[in-house]
Amino acid sequence: MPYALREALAAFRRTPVLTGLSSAMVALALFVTGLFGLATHNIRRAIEQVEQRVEIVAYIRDDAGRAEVAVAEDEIRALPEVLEVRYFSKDDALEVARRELPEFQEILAGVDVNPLPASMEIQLRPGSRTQENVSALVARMSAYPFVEEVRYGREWLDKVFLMRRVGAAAAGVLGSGFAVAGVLIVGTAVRIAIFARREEIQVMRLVGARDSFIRGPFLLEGLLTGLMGSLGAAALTYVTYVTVRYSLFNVAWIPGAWVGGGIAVGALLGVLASLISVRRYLEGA
Amino acid sequence: MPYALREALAAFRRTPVLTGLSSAMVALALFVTGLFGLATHNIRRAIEQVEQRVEIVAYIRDDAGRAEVAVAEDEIRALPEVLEVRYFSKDDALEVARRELPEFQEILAGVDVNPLPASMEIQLRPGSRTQENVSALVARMSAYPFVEEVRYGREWLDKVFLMRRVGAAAAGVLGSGFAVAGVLIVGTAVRIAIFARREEIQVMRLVGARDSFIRGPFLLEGLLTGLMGSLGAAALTYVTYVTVRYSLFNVAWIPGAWVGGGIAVGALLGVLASLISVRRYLEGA
Amino acid sequence: MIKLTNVSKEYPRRGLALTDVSFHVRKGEFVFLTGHSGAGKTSTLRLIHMAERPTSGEVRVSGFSSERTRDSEIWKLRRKVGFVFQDFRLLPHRTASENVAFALEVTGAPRREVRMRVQRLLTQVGLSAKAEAYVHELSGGEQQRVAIARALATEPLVLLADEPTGNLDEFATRGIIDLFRDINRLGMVVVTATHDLGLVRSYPDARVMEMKEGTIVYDSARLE
Amino acid sequence: MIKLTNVSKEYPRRGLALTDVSFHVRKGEFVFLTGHSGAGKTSTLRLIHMAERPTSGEVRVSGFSSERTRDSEIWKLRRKVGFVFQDFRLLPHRTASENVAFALEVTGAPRREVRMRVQRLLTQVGLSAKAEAYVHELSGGEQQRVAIARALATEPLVLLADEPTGNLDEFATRGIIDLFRDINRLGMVVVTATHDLGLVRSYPDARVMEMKEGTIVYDSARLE
Ligand SMILES: Nc1ncnc2c1ncn2[C@@H]1O[C@H](COP(=O)(O)OP(=O)(O)OP(=O)(O)O)[C@@H](O)[C@H]1O
Ligand SMILES: Nc1ncnc2c1ncn2[C@@H]1O[C@H](COP(=O)(O)OP(=O)(O)OP(=O)(O)O)[C@@H](O)[C@H]1O
Ligand SMILES: [Mg+2]
Ligand SMILES: [Mg+2]
Repeated sequence: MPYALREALAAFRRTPVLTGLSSAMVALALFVTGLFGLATHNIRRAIEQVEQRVEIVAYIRDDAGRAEVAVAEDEIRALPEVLEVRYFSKDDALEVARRELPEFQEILAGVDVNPLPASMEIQLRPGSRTQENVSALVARMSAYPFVEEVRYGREWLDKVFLMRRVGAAAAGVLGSGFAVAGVLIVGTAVRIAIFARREEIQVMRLVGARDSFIRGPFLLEGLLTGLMGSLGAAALTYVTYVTVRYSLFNVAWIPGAWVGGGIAVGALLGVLASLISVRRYLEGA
Repeated sequence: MPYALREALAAFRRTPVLTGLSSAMVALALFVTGLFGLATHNIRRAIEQVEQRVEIVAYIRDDAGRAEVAVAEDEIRALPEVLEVRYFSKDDALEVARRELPEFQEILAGVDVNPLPASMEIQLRPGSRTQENVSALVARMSAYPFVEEVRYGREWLDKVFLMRRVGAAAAGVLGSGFAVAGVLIVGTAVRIAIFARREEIQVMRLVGARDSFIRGPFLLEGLLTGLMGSLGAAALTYVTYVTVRYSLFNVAWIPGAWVGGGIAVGALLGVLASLISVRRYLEGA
Repeated sequence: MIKLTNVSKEYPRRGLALTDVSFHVRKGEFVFLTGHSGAGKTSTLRLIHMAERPTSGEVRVSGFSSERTRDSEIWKLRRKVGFVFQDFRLLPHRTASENVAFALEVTGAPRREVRMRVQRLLTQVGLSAKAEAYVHELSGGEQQRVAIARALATEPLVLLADEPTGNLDEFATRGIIDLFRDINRLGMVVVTATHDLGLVRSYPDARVMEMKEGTIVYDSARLE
Repeated sequence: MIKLTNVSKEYPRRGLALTDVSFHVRKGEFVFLTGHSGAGKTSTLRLIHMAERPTSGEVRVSGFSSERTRDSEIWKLRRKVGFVFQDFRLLPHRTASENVAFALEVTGAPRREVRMRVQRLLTQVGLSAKAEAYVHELSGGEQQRVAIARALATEPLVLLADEPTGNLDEFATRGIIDLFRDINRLGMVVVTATHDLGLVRSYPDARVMEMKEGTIVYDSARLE
């Protein structure tokens, strides 16, 4: 085993309190980020589910020919951003109205021609539910001569889009706040731990150690502290996830890439913080 | 100035790096909690705004006497949980329907008797918008002989209540996660700082200092570190709040009591962590 | 004043450091404790100071017994027993006078008195010029003298001095030991651990105890 | 080998610690540096070790000049100059042999060789039995001998020993100084700062330099 690694591992044996506390601190700092990741990921999923209901409804003139509508239906269905197109005849519409609008039942019963129009309902693909796509499709539909009016729940949809923007902004602000705080906490923890060992660093210099030789074990120690802390954070987050899932409500686990990224970041931070601190104490003595 | 305070202040002069890093750590840990508080408070406010729209609508028989309805209206208005009661006549209803349901315009135009019922809309007071209150009020309204049907947007309202529960649970889980992590980070930071001074503690004992005498300055130092950290956290949170408010979207500042509570908690934690650590090193030597 | 009865001390990984040590030092005595490096001098002094407890046997110091004194009461003993540590044990980041003052502040002495006493003590050990120097700004011998001044600060009944002149020149050494003698004449028991046999010889009326491998092999008081 | 030319050293808050010190120590010399506590012995050795830079004047050691050697190069000098620190400066939480081994590991010596050399060195200073004891488990004199073994580990060209026998008894002291003499005969320059005039007198062929208030007031080499 090379010297640096041997020494780095020995540090955990020599000052278990110090290295234990620092790893715990790293774990807690990243746990905060992990919790936030869990929350963000699930909020994002929830918004996506709401967005699924984005649909555009084109009301069709009573005098439109069924064939002409069917052609348009196929055209629309072929568009890359469209997920699904469904046709509702005038009878379908009456059925739905009867079921869903009981207060008009009497009126509708008393009328002998069906006053409701046929319609076409279009759903967009998950990645394509943007405001631009919706507007473009609405314009395209309106252009068909047999279309009387196009509706797409403008108000509601605008709210969903706003929600998405606010959500993204909030996640951005909170996320970067948490991330910065986490990074600084990790860095500070490692730096305090090295502060407690500054005299050792100075003795090493006095005995003829090159800076790179001294730095090696400390960097590795930072790496290990960061790594242990990140793994601890991942474990803590997972325990929280499982607890919430089985006792409160159904949440989804963070994507694996986030977890991996978080662990890598923790380890990297440990190294960086060590580097900064060790350099500081190498400049003395 | 008493000895303990003098010594505690001197610690900041003697080991500025150590005390600076610890305070910074406390600030960051509580900043995380502050950010979370900011988010929670604003989400809660948003849900409250949605809840404001909780209303119960009682449709009134066409054969009901206006006087009898007016009496009921006053009775309802007198209930403590009720904020407002508004009466809509049959004509008002027709007006609204014409405006808001264009696809039925033709039908409604063709009918010569107004098929829409009069109604009474009831809003609850902010604190009283619970599922129980709504159910009770619905039951009470249904009991009036002139009431044909009571509606209260059951589905939508259930969603709001669900949202509130989920929000509260999420805030609970995340909040306690963040709080626990914050508490532990603060504690660990102070403990590492005291670890770096454990030899000093032992020397003090060897020179004849009572434990309480040694503890005093360390507890005060913990208090000051916690206090400085909390104030730093409050400042960081406020800066974030101002930044978000002027560059992204309108958010509300956390209630003063939360801020005060957070600062008190930070200070208290500093003291507690010192207490635990100092005791630990007092047991040695 | 100090009485060790069949005291043994065993360290966890290292076996017996002291084996069956017994001696009695009475009020007013001036004792040199000698012996090779590793003989057990420091261990003996630490037992008297109750920084360690004996593995077996009893240590009694000025009414405190190692068997009955609770950890939380040891501070009372420490105020009666001054200790010049072999490795000084000064508080870092503090000045010479702050270090000496600390031993007095601990007892709740009023600040004015503390100031006066500290000044007098530093003058006695020849350091008045360095009162405001921080510990890391002092030479080895200067640090040692701060440690001596601190041990004397509370006017203890017993002074335990562990190699108190290892970093001092002959002249300063005589000054310090003469100071110890003077205070000893006022009643303070002094136990000085030292390797410096020349020093021991120059105080022929002092009691001398020699240790070897954790036992007392010679005690001039027992010959009388 | 060591040449100081008009060296002065001023500490920030404390004024001049050394004033216009000049001397030249040649290959093979054995030097005692004496002087009262605070005279400037440690300061002089630290300048030679380049742990401090002179405020004015030049220090030259084995081809390294205090004026030209960069901080990042000092490690090269340190491997040629062994230093026994007055306060030992051992690495805490490590055993005696780990401390000695460290000075060799630093140079990239193969592990087997390190092990063998460490064992030989500890035997030479009389500590082979304590090789696996942690620093805090060693007595004062034992720690000092670990520091000595470490300073000799790299077979330096120059040995700076600051009060290397302050915690050792007469017998151990002679053993250590004789060890220094033996290695000195093989070519190593030895500069020992000490207060122990008895020791100095017992090596009449050694060069003696005496310091007082930051200057060299006596140099036996200059009398010849
Ligand atoms: N904490 C400890 N753990 C284990 N062994 C110890 C401990 N302290 C001392 N020893 C051992 O006990 C023996 C006696 O040590 P002590 O410090 O009493 O010697 P000493 O007479 O003071 O020596 P010196 O003159 O070198 O200071 C030594 O062999 C030492 O290694
Ligand atoms: N870092 C420093 N800052 C300020 N003053 C210092 C510093 N180091 C040493 N001094 C002062 O310089 C003078 C010489 O110190 P030095 O350590 O060289 O003495 P010394 O001859 O080794 O004494 P001793 O025999 O007591 O070890 C002393 O008065 C000391 O207080
Ligand atoms: Mg000793
Ligand atoms: Mg010195």
